[in-house]
Amino acid sequence: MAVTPVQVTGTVLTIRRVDAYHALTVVAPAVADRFRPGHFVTVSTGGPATATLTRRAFAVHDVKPDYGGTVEFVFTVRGAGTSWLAARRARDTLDLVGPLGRPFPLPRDPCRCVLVGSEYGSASLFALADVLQGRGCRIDFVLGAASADRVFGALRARRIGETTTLTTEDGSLGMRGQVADVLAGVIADTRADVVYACGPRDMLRAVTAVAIELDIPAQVSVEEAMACGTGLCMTCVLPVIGDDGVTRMVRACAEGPVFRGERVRFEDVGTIPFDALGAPRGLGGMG
Amino acid sequence: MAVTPVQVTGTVLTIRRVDAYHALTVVAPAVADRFRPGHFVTVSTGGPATATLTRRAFAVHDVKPDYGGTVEFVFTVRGAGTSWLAARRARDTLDLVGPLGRPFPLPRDPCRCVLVGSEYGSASLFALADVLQGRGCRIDFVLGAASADRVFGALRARRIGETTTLTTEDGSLGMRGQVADVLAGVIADTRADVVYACGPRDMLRAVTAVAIELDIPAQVSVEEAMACGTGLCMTCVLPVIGDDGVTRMVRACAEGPVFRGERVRFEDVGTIPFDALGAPRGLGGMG
Amino acid sequence: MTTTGTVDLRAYLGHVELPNPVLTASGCAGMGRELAQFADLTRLGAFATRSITMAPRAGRPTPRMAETPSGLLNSVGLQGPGIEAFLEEELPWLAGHGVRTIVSIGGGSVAEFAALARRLADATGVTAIEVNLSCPNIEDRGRLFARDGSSAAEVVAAVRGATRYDVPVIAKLAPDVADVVAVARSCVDGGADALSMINTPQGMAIDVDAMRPALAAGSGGLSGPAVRPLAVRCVWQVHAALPGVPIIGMGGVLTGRDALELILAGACAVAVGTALFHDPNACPRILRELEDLLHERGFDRLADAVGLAHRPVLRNDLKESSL
Amino acid sequence: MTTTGTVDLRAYLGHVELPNPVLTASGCAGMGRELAQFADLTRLGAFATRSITMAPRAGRPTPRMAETPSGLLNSVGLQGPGIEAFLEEELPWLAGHGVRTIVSIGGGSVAEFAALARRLADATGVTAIEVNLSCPNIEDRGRLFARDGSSAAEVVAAVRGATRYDVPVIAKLAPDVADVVAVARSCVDGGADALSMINTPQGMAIDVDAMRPALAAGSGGLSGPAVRPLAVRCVWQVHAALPGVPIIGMGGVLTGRDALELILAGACAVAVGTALFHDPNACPRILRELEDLLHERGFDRLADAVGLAHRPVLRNDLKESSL
Ligand SMILES: Cc1cc2nc3c(=O)[nH]c(=O)nc-3n(C[C@H](O)[C@H](O)[C@H](O)COP(=O)(O)OP(=O)(O)OC[C@H]3O[C@@H](n4cnc5c(N)ncnc54)[C@H](O)[C@@H]3O)c2cc1C
Ligand SMILES: Cc1cc2nc3c(=O)[nH]c(=O)nc-3n(C[C@H](O)[C@H](O)[C@H](O)COP(=O)(O)OP(=O)(O)OC[C@H]3O[C@@H](n4cnc5c(N)ncnc54)[C@H](O)[C@@H]3O)c2cc1C
Ligand SMILES: Cc1cc2nc3c(=O)[nH]c(=O)nc-3n(C[C@H](O)[C@H](O)[C@H](O)COP(=O)(O)O)c2cc1C
Ligand SMILES: Cc1cc2nc3c(=O)[nH]c(=O)nc-3n(C[C@H](O)[C@H](O)[C@H](O)COP(=O)(O)O)c2cc1C
Ligand code: FES
Ligand code: FES
Repeated sequence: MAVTPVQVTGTVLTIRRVDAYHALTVVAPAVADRFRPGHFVTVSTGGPATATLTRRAFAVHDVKPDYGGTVEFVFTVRGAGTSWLAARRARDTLDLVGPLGRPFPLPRDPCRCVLVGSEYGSASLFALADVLQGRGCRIDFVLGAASADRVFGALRARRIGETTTLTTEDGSLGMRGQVADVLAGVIADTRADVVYACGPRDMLRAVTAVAIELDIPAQVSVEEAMACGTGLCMTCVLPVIGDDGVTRMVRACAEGPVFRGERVRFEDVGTIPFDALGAPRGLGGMG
Repeated sequence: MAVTPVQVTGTVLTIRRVDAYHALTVVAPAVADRFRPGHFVTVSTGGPATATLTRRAFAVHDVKPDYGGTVEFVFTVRGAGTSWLAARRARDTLDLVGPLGRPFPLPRDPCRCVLVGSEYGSASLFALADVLQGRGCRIDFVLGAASADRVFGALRARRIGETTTLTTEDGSLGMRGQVADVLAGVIADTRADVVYACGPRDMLRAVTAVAIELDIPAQVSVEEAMACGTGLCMTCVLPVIGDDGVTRMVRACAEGPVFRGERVRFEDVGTIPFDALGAPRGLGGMG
Repeated sequence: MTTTGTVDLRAYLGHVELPNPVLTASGCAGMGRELAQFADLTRLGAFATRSITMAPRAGRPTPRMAETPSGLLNSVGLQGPGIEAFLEEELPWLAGHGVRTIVSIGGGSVAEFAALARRLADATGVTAIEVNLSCPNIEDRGRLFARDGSSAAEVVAAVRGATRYDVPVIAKLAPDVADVVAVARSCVDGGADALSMINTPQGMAIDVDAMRPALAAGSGGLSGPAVRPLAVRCVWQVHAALPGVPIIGMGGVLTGRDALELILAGACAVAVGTALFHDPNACPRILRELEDLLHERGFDRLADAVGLAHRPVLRNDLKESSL
Repeated sequence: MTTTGTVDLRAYLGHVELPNPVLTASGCAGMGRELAQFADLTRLGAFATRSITMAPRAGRPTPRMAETPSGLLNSVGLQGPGIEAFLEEELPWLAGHGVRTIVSIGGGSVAEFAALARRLADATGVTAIEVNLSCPNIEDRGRLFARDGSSAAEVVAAVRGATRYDVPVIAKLAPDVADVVAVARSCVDGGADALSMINTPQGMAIDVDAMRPALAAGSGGLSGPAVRPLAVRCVWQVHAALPGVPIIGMGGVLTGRDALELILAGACAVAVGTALFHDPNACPRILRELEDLLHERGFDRLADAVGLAHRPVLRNDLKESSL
């Protein structure tokens, strides 16, 4: 199932503003070749002698065959690493590792899919939509954000999707509110078989709740703070219920980032649930 | 005597290769205004979130009136900081502090001056030569380096100086050997009144020895590892004999970098001479 | 007395009120004159001198510094002209310019520390005395006072005894001990009015070209942002154990955010050291940034932010902070 | 057995010969399979497992990591499936792939460490056992074994006693103690065949937006280049005091130069931790760089470089190094 990731030094082809975001395209054939929708990449930031050692993770937005294979991701500037990234220019080089993580699982047979994205989380849905459409699936989009300039990919969604529903918290585009508020209606209208979602944790929790309510599966792509992205460090864990019913602290980067929504114990993220495998008994802590 | 240094964010005007060196010109009117020959500047390297905290010191090569005032320095790539600097491009910004240090003292009356430079040390001699010529002094140059591509400023020296003597250790340009080897001859030929020198420590020591031998003063500009360049940290000290005959550990950045050669105890750099003020007595060390 | 007005930035070291919490760290701001070229020293919360010793000291041989990732190793070795010259030339200059001055002192024995304090007792212009406990105790085979609670307490008691009641005595601690809280407690029991932390932990670098230690002295003190996590941890632990004791936090403060980090951990004032080498204008900039950050977070008074990260975690906060 | 041929890179941990000195650091290389995607594990000097505990452990809550300048704070808390699952699934995989494996163990009491060692005694594929002394001693109010020479020695003695004579026992030390040499000496007296250092000193970061500790656990271990000067200092001090004891140096090694720094200070092997998060190909790269550096400096054998920076300073060297 898992593809083998590679580490490459890619050349930046373009970097451009897209509303509130930056979209960076880098030449990386070996990563593009192995890509499946839902994969992410990590980049090293700060250049040689960097003080920001941990790699930054970004969902892959698009791969294209140009120059042997390019990878594009879309990002928002948050701290030191993304500020540095935003200052890259064409022809600069970038140290890239990928593709990483468990991609979105695909349905065997054609079915009706609602793709839900919030903020830059929408970015990883378009490659998925292409593959799903190739398999004869019907696609409907629900995209949202805090404000109009933070809704990513609305135009492309309108081109691909049967329907596209937009939400903003300030009402500057589409419906006022959050994606989960409109989701039940979309699922009902489209008689959807499955939901795919990518966005902040609270959004994924709400989307999962709607899917559970309407009794369809949700495949959600989580975003947890990651120090390595490659499964080495064990910092990105969250409580997930296994096939055997046992809750384990599993790695978002290796076992995820895509999980079955109902398996993720969203309420308990940030804790060790008392019934998780290896949860502390009593007060003795170690290490 | 001392000018007040300023900290400015300057825009890089040009950066170009000059033989083995890089010459970087930055717009910094407030620094250019205050400049006197022998001053140096320090730059912050690595950008925001840098891991290389200490500023890098460079002798000022030239100031020009363009754009309100520009400052140029010439450097060789050594480690992380200078590698970063070499990757700057026109329109990048640079955090600059200067002018710093004690400049070259100027003779009151016209006299005959030999200016001796080794490697990039030559860079700080040309602004000095201009001022000395303005005061009616005769200028002769002795410039040297390990190899031809590392001799800085030979053409300009030929234009300005009455004579210019070049040396290289590999014999690829001028005489084979070091600047000090030919200095006695040049001083004798030109009947020089004073020597000005800038370069590595061993070269300054040898130049000073020649000047002492021939009984003329030498003004030497030293290069010691500096953590601040502004007199705060006390890391750049070397043993220098004061007017009162007492040896003190004085700061190369604040009391120097230009010293009377015969006052610098070159043999004892890297030690605390037993007769220095405050030298440890016996074995008790502290702090 | 605040800089731009909206937040009450006053900080208190025992009885002494400082107009703002941004100080210089001992040994990192020269004699004052050098820094005065860049920043108005009277706008500092206070200026800390390098550690003053009894006799003149030439310090250690060079190289005295090595850059390390996000850090700096130094082995200056308390170079300075000794207390007499300090009292004759440097302190009067600072006092004459209206600079609030924390005099740091360094000695090799309890008696020497006490003598330094006595010599300072009738000097004008001493806002507080900081006891640099990272000095080797010549009576204990060179073990640092900071590594041994009981001799640290003895030094503090001796200095406290020799110092005027209205001049606070600050004990300066190092992080490379097994239990910084125990040392802090000893110092407070010994009479310290405030604590400052951290002094530099001992580190080392090898020059792989010369294949020798990069510093002539072998090892040196590590400072700069690299050590900030150690400083935050020390401030946090000591504030948790001794919430009533004023703490001057230091170690790798480069920005207002870094200063706020130490304040939220429990420091009531913050000192800036290595950052001054990188940016001689660091102190006023950090103060400005800190004030803005406090203002943005709705604080009227700096004092309300001190130690705030210790407040009990509510389920709600967890959610908030996880966004 | 060297990589590209010109320098004899063999390293020795007691009786065990390793083909080269570049190892992974415990807890930083997963179970092996993850890293094997990038680098051939059989080309490592050795692979160190995360610290294996008796029972399965879920570890600490998240956030478990915070980036700091040139460093990383972590509070993973020894998450793992426990020794039984390790022996059933992980060790056989490593052994089956021909990976030289250093098994790190973590316990809360002397008895637990001993039990872990006994459980490993008849397992195949254990090249050495590393005792993670940065575990809280539940019988001493949670004081870390690494902070207390005598309980560290007890643990080491118990593990040594339960382990086959031909499997070296390595004691892993932490830098945040008053006297690392004293702890090292206790461990060697307790029977340690080798020492590894440094484990992560305790640090902390505050999230100034949430105004809370950045890690759910409060404090965490600081790793990465930020701590390298502490690692070099510990290796230097311990090698000076115990020149015959093999040391595995670790702490902030990112490049061959960093590895050489620890080797010149006295380490005979070097482990790579946090660098693997930054560059999953770090180990083979570092080995290549190290070999080139040794070759450039005229070494035929790695062993000749170990501790070389300790050689007495001659006047001539001083001049050389000042160029
Ligand atoms: C699987 C995955 C996919 C992602 N995809 C995208 C994307 O497509 N577009 C986008 O803009 N962002 C994405 N993120 C978030 C992105 O990784 C962070 O915004 C980025 O790491 C912040 O780095 P910084 O240097 O700007 O912030 P800093 O605050 O300086 O980062 C400090 C440290 O915290 C980590 N960190 C901080 N915020 C986050 C976060 N939200 N998630 C994970 N790690 C964090 C950083 O990686 C770094 O280690 C993704 C995260 C994950 C885990
Ligand atoms: C007064 C003065 C004037 C100088 N003028 C010039 C000049 O005109 N052109 C030029 O190329 N170089 C000059 N230098 C040397 C220059 O400062 C160093 O080459 C530079 O700092 C090396 O930085 P790095 O990051 O490349 O090396 P690194 O080895 O990474 O530097 C590490 C640390 O050591 C210090 N350092 C390393 N080498 C030297 C050195 N030779 N002198 C002082 N500090 C050092 C750095 O400042 C830094 O703090 C001058 C130095 C001084 C003190
Ligand atoms: C060059 C230098 C000299 C120092 N001298 C002293 C000193 O004389 N007395 C003292 O108590 N601390 C001294 N320190 C320690 C600093 O005051 C401060 O505690 C430490 O550097 C951590 O803060 P920073 O990271 O902001 O520099 C010195 C630090 C440096 C870098
Ligand atoms: C995420 C993480 C997990 C770690 N887990 C362990 C562990 O289980 N056992 C152990 O002895 N050390 C552990 N360490 C410490 C490392 O083995 C190493 O001693 C330390 O990180 C310093 O090396 P570095 O700077 O190369 O990472 C861990 C370090 C990190 C960063
Ligand atoms: S980020 Fe390191 S294991 Fe997931
Ligand atoms: S470099 Fe800091 S005092 Fe000279």
